[in-house]
Amino acid sequence: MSDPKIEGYEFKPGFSGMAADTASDQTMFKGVHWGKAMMWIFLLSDTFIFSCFLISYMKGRGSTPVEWPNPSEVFGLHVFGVDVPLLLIAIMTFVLITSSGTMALAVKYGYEKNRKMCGWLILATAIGGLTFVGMQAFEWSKLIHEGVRPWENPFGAPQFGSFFFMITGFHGTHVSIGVIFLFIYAYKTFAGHYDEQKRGWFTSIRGDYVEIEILGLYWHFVDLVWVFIFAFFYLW
Amino acid sequence: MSEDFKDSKAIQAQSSETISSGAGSSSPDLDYVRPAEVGDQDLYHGHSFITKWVFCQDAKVIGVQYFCLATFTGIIGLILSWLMRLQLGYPEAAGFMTAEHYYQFVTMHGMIMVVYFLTALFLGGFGNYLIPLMVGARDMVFPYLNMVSFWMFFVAVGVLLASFFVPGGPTGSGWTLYPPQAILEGTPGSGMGIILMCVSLILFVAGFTMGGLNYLITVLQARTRGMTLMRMPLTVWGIFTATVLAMLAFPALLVGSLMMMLDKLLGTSFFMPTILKAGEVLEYGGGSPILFQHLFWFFGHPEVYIVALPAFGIISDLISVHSRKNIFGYRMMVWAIVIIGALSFFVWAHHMYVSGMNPWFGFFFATTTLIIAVPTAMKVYNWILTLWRGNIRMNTVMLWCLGFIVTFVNGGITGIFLGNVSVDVPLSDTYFVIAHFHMVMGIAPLMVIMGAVYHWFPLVTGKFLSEKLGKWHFWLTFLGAYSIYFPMHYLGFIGVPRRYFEMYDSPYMTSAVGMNEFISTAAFIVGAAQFILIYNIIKSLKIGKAAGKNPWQANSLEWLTPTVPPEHGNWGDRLPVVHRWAYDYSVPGAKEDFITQTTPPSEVTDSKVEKT
Amino acid sequence: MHAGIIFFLVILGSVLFHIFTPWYWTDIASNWGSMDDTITLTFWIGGGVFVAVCLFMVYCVFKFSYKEGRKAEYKPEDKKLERILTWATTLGVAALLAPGLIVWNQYVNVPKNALEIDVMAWQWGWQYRLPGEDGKLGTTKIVNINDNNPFGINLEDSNGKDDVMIQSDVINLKNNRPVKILLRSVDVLHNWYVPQFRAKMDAVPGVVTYYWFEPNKVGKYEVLCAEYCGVGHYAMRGGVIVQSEQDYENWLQGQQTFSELIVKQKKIELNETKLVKK
Amino acid sequence: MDETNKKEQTTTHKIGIYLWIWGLLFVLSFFSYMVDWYQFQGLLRWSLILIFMFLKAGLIMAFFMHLFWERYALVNVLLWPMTAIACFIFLMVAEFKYTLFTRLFYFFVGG
Repeated sequence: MSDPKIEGYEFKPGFSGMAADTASDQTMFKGVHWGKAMMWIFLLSDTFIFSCFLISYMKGRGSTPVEWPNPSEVFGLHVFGVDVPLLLIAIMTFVLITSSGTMALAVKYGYEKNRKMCGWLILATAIGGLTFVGMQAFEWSKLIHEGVRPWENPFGAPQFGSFFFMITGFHGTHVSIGVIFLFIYAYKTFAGHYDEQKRGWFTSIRGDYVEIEILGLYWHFVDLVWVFIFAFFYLW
Repeated sequence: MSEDFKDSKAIQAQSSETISSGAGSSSPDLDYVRPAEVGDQDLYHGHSFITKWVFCQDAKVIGVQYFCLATFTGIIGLILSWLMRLQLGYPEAAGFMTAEHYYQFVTMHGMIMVVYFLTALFLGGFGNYLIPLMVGARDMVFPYLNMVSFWMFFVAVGVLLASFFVPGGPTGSGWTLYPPQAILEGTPGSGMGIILMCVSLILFVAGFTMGGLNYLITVLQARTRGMTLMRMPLTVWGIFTATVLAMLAFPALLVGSLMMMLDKLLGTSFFMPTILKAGEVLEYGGGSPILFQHLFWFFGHPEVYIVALPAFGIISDLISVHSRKNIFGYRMMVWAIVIIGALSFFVWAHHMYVSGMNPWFGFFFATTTLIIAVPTAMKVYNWILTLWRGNIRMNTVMLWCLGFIVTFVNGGITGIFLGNVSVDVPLSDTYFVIAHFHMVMGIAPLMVIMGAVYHWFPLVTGKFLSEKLGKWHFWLTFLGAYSIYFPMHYLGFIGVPRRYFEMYDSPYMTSAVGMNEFISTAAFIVGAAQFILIYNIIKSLKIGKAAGKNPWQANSLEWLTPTVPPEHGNWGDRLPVVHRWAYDYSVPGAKEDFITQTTPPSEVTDSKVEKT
Repeated sequence: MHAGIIFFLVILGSVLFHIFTPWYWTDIASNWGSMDDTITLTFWIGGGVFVAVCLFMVYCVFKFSYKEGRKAEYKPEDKKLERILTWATTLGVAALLAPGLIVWNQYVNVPKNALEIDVMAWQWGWQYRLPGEDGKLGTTKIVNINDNNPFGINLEDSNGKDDVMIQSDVINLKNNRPVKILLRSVDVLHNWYVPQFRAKMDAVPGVVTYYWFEPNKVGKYEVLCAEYCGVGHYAMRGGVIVQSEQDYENWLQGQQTFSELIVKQKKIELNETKLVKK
Repeated sequence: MDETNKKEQTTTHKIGIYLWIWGLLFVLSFFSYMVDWYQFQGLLRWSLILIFMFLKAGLIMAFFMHLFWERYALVNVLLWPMTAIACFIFLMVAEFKYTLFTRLFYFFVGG
């Protein structure tokens, strides 16, 4: 967020600020909560995981002489007698973006210590995520029904199925973990754990609304990854 | 629960102080350090045996746990290497060993030593113990996560060792686990063995990520007052940069393992092209084995530096302390560590010059690889220039340092052979490679580990290790290891390929039988010599000389705790305040030949300190 | 003191070992003498640095061993010295890199007149295929491989008909004629490596890799597999016979082409069916 | 862990900015869907996909994840490692082209 005030330390903007922050004592990321910094670094590491997946996908798709199925057709839906390309994926994208928006607002209200609003928004995010996972399950079952398997694919290169299930599966796992935590955090918000700084169940860390932002970072990251998967897997 | 946190209030008082602890000094301005940004960390203090020693959240205990478990797996790796050398040197005595066994031992030895021994020991062991102490933190920033990290590592080791007992035994695909052979019949342990290996690696990566986040955030966000990045001891820099590499490189290993597991279990074809096996075409097709190699080495090369950089850092500190001289060119050393770390992500395919990848990559990777040689060479120069005009204590620690310099320079130079693309062609996949990487990332880091053990043992236990035993240990290890790996390069020149179970019928190989016997004998001695250390530790714990505070007259914070060995929370009531870098040794004008990091400038006004 | 002496002896021993070693590379039998030259160059520069650094270290041990009351020099940095060392190292590294890249450039660019040889690797053995009179190898597919078509040549590819098939692990080469080794594998990674030729490359299933060399010494050589390929790796040998043009032609005459093989197989099959009918 | 920051309560951003970004994301997603709907092909398709993708990713990171308001120290730490990924991508493009070439040449085309 905007620069905090730190006693005895003058904030400089831009790159000179970066140099000053880096050269200063105690902290490099001024005013950034430990947990938030940790989540950022974790997301960086996770980015490398997804990058490796997508790079493998690129290499696999690029080097197979067998024809790659047209995703626009494979993922199309037949509704009301019309073939709509990528309809389900489009809806999934909108659902995930919606939940990302509610999460961003939840973070905002969390910092404003608006317990009710924050809790409801987290709950909405969780439900959005759940919807996404549900739709993904539907999509998987549809493809499996059509004969796509991790090891084979009636539409062309067998790698299509392999990469599809692996990458969306890994992303779906991220979403599911996120949903579980969103529900827990929604409960903790409503129960007022962040207002009264109640200690965490396992970690015994004092509760604080910054945890909402940390979870928010994770959730936005899941959305971010979907943006890339949507572009590279479904549109390309 | 509440009494577990009882100290926290007392400790918190310090965050409201604004002026440094140099009370009563003549000029407070000189000693001014700006106040703490963040309140004091409140720690969970365990009371029961379990919370204190088993599921412990104290980074120091976790460090020791990591150290012990890594050493345990390391001993298994050592025994495996004995068995391999027995086969290579005295095949008639190793009649019980089949080729399957041999390849399983090769694989497990490699994987254990690189990942489960060296990485875990340097980052998990030394990192956990030293980072909070050296940057002046009370503990790692997330002690609970840190504890889970160790227990994940524990499970990973368990899964790895379990693979010795499954049908088919552990995987025998070489530590690089190259598909297709890793998951096909014809390679030992291609069933359960390789699956357990992949599972174990994934667990290790997950566990390590938890620990790694802790190390990074502790260094970045939890330093004490006055501790800037450029005042940190190089040990912290080395471990920190290595952790950054680990966080960014392990994902590739995780992805590679996962995809290989899917190839094995679900029959996907990520890495599997069409394969004809025993006259039958398998149900794979279209995959690319080279993709795995890229993923593996995208992890594997940074992994080399994950092992090397902490060693670089630690050795710098040891040399500096024991030659009573500041490390020469500290800033250059820091930048060299950072540049080596950054470049290590752009050189991975120098392991793949003859792998059949796009041949034009050779130009790119040879260039980037040799660029890395420059900062590495600068580090070597700075180590020996630190010795120059020093006041060198020739104790066991220093011997290990000197041994490190010899073996590291030797291994570094042979690295230039292998990194330079066309020089690599005749030498790759021969014993030259084995000799090279054992010298540079086996023996050299081992020298550092040993030096570090002798150096920090008084801190951890309050007792000195026996110098006499230490010298025996050093000379047997150094001379033995050098005589294993130095002649081994020449086996590579002859052209003896690696991973050969036996090849005594080849015409030029017969000339090297004697050498193999010699190497094996040396290997047995070196391995046995390591038990001197274990004996030394046990003996010194019982009847060792008491060390007292700061026995080496070092400057860095870990020696300046109120109690030795440091307690949970490290610093008692009050966090230390840092006024200078960790290398103010033999400053002209100072009374003693060291000025600790916490000494305020007003106390040493006479000394001519150049860098702070 | 003793430590310094022992370290000195280790350095001295290393140098002496290198000078007097009976174990050194085998006599070269191909055009890749330039690789040996780059190794030698690296040896001189690298070995020089190794000896210099270690001797400097030993000198420091002798000269600056601990003396009570002596104070070490205090000099955090020496910009000039560091700059000189950086540039000197950079120069040295560049001097090593440049010839390496030049040789690699030769290695990846195959001369026009090179004879192509298809080396097919499997667990655990080799077999070879030469282009016939058209000078072109036929395309292959692993799924085509059977007893009648041991190389999996595509039957519709006319280039493959006259390919010479050598179902043996020994291949004959013409002296002083560059060969382009095309490597393929039907199962796992392998590497066709003759120490005397210096060159090597992995055989990777699913793709075809290549390298080239020019044998220049008549003789018989052992082929080793240099990439780990399962339990039989150490026993996966082959052979190369480098011979004069005349001997080579004689040998080549005795080999079978793919179409001959098919004809022969058909005859056998016909005979078999006749036998069955009888 | 209890970081009783002496800094003042962080000021939050106006709700308008979130709604704006939210709306933009919907619009961009709709556009990228339209790329498929109208079946643009070739270079146009790729560049449109990439532009929309990076715009969306940038908006999420900059505003939803607050990177726009973070200090450069954090932003740079997060973005520089991407050069390693970029290098990996770049080289793997060269690699898959080479693999595909040898496969087509030696297994299909010949000559």
